Amino acid sequence: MADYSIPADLMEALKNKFPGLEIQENRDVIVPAADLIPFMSEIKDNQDYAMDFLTNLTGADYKDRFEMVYNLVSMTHGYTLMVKVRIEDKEKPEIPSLCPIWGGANWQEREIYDLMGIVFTGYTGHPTRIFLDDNFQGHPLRKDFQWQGGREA
Amino acid sequence: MENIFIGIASSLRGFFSGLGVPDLYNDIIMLVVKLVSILVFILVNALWLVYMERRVCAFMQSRLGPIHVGPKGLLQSFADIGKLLGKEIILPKGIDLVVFLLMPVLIFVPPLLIYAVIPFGKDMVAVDMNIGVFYLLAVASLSTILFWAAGWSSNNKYSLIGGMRSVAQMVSYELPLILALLGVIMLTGTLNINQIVNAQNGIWFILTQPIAFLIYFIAGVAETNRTPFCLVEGESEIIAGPYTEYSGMGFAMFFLAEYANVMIISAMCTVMFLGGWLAPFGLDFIPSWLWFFLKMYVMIFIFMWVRWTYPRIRVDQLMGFGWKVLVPLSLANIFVTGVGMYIYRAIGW
Amino acid sequence: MKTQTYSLNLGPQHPSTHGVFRIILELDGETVVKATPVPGYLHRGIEKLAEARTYTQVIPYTDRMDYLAGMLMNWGYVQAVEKLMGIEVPERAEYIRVIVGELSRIASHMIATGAYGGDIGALTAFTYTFRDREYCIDLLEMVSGSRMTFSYFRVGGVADDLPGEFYPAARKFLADLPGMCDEYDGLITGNEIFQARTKHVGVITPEMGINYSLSGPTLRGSGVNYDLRKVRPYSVYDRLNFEVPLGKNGDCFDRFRIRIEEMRQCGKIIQQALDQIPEGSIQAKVPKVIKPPVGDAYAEVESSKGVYGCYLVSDGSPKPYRVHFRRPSFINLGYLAKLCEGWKIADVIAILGSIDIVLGEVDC
Amino acid sequence: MFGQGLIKGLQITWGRLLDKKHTVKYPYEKIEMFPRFHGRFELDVEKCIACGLCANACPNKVIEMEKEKVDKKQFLTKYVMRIEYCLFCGLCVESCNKDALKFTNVLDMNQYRRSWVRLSLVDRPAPEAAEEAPKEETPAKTVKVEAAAGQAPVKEG
Repeated sequence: MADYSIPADLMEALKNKFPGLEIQENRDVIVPAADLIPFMSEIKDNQDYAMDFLTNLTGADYKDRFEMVYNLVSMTHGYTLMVKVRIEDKEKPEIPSLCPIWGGANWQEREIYDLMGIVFTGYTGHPTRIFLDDNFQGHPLRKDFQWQGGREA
Repeated sequence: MENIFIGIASSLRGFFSGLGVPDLYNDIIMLVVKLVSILVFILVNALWLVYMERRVCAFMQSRLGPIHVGPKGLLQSFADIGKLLGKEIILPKGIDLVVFLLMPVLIFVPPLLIYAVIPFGKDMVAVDMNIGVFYLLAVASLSTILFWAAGWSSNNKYSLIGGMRSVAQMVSYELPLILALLGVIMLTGTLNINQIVNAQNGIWFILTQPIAFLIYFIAGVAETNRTPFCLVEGESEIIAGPYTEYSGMGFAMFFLAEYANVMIISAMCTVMFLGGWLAPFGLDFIPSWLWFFLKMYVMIFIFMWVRWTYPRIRVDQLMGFGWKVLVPLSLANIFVTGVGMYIYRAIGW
Repeated sequence: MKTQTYSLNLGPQHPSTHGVFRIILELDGETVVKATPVPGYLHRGIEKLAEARTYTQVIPYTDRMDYLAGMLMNWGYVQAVEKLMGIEVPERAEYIRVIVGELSRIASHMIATGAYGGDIGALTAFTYTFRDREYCIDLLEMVSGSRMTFSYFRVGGVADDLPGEFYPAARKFLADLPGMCDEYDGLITGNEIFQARTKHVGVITPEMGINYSLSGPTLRGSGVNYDLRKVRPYSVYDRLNFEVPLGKNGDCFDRFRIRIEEMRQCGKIIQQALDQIPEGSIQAKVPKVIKPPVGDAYAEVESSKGVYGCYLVSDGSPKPYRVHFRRPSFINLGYLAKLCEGWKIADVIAILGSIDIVLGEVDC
Repeated sequence: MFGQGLIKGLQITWGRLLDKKHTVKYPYEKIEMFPRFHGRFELDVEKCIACGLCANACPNKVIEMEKEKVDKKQFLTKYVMRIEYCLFCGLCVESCNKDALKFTNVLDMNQYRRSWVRLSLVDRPAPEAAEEAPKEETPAKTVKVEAAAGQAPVKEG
């Protein structure tokens, strides 16, 4: 399979700009939550990267943390990049919303809020539930979510 | 064959006068008989048209259509009506009960009134009226009020939108419809339908007034709310327009009324442009009423053909087309007809 | 005169929301002032269900997302598992995947085309496409045994080899395909009323399309050349010669037209794949119990609706720790609210239809 | 020219009006499904060793089986598929090592009641001793014949 990740020198430049950046061996990037907005703005607006397409936005619930996953694509250069953000606070997970940067983040963030309960801040009236009923209690994709019922009940 | 219906009528009249019924009452009885037979004719035809529409549509769509009930599925519409009769009439909350229930009943009144003046064959007209065309146009627009009232009383936004669309559509398409017929009336100089038919003895008006025919056809499609002007029903947008809340027989009445209206527009078309019951090419051995039905059914088929081919236009395009294209075009047609007639007379053929 | 807007609930049960989907329209007469899409009526929690099943057992659930292009849904998921495990898929299996995937794409586009005709009011187009789709589905049934929810892909290959009767049948279908497309073009695309309804309606600019993460024909209608099969070729697409149809104006008409063009291209792809398909194994060496190493992977395929991605996290057990599907229909819908503003009710239907959503996929 | 598309459309529908029809009169005429079709299940009890792989492979816990140990061999006494939950994915058939569980291309499995949909492929008592086993083959066979004939055994109710 061909390699579409960002070249090493550009990665290096990013690393210098954002010291908190952690580059994994498969070139996924782990960004501190505080740096998320500046980092995303940088790789979107800097024409060296031009990561203008937010393909995928999701999250995962681990034992000790939540992890947000962003998949970015550059339309001009063809680079792809997976950005991860760790949210250590399991009780009240919060992360800045990407809606001001990408319109496409809106629904995906609402989905993650709905199913995983990660609160996206910094965007008015956001997020709200998208799939489940507004009165629904809990967030089903969390590992501690328990649901009673179904056909066996 | 030619005089079969007239024969039945006169023998009936003779039967009643034989019983000693006075002439005045006899006339009234005959009128009632004629109207009842027209009502039966409308209903039977509407049922048949439902079947025909489904069959034609199915054939055009490479399907078989109804084939199960009766031979070739001929009794399908009866089965449908039977089913619909057995259904509960659902009354939604907040409806205007009287209007809601009255509309499906009244919906057959305008077609019935119109059929009174349509000549189905030579001397086969219930009421031979001097101002037939005028009467016809006046009565034909009544059904819009019924649609609108049905939509209004349903207490449903879709119904309301449909009702409003129906009014808007009628207002903008009644005008070109009438203006198109004006060309014919100018040529004949009469409003009597029988005389208009007779005037086409030499040449049908579709040949002398092709533009008027086209305008009439388009406006007629719009009047009957059929694709591409089926905005009133607009099933992919506003569910079923004014009929959304109707169930059971209420819905069936609207459904059948649509076909009654299609028949009227086709019958009008036949009378005004296709020579009515006149036989073309001297094929007189076929009875006149058969010619009338033949021509009417050709028109109905074209209606169906168009319906199952074209998509629906949008409401603002509908208005624009009506007012910006059809009305000026029909006015131009009247102008050209007038000038043509003047030249025609001046040359003195 | 005092006027006021009113709200209209379009859906969840509505003939042309393509399933259980609701749009709350704030209307001024017939003009839309504000549109609020409300998905979620078909949410089954497939992502959660997947966590309780083994890797293979997830496959049947994936084709319940976009049930019109089930093969492609299988493909995206299976590819993510393979990426996670580092499995090399045998060449023949890759070709089979391309063939069935493209057939699935044709089937899906046929529905999109026909349903769009139905939305605009031309119901005959709807039956024509469904009629032709049956022949396409026949081929897929021949291969996989099912007509819609195929579950044909397996980790490392496919479930079964192509049957012998498939080849002549497929070639016959491919020979008929251009004629079918011509028929749709003649009946719908060329129709002036249809063009009046769809041209310059619901225009998506390329910038907004990219900003809102749109993909598939919805994005390509705006002229953005983003087709994963070309941009980041997976499987054997780099060996196949085809074009990516692009729109110019980004209106409903372009989005619609592109699908018909894509069907023609799909035909070309299948033709080449049938010519090139090598003999060999259809299944890579995969352990009986699939246990990917700890880690995560994200893989994408170009589905009929757009970029379909699968994000997979493994904790080393036989069951996936977390599965996320990037469903193109869902993300394409994110732009709907903005797109509908200022148009008539009829246009809302036209715009929604042109995005071509499948609610099973939107709600997942 | 304006109107060309309109006329072309009319031509196409007119052509189809007289063309071959693509549907069949369904309950009287049926289209044969392809051999691989995922239709009604069929279990060859002779081959089945009651290993339970199919029940394990099922993503939706459709298969319910009961077995008893007779002469050190597993004897299948009950095999019920809760078809109402079945995805027809074929993972159970694929998992069967003995080729005992198979799809037929029988299409109609529709029933009037949801509970009747349940497909009972084997329902028989366990034999007391080894020599009685051949006797028990008969009921199993009738079940199979019933299934093939397209009538769901509706004992479950």
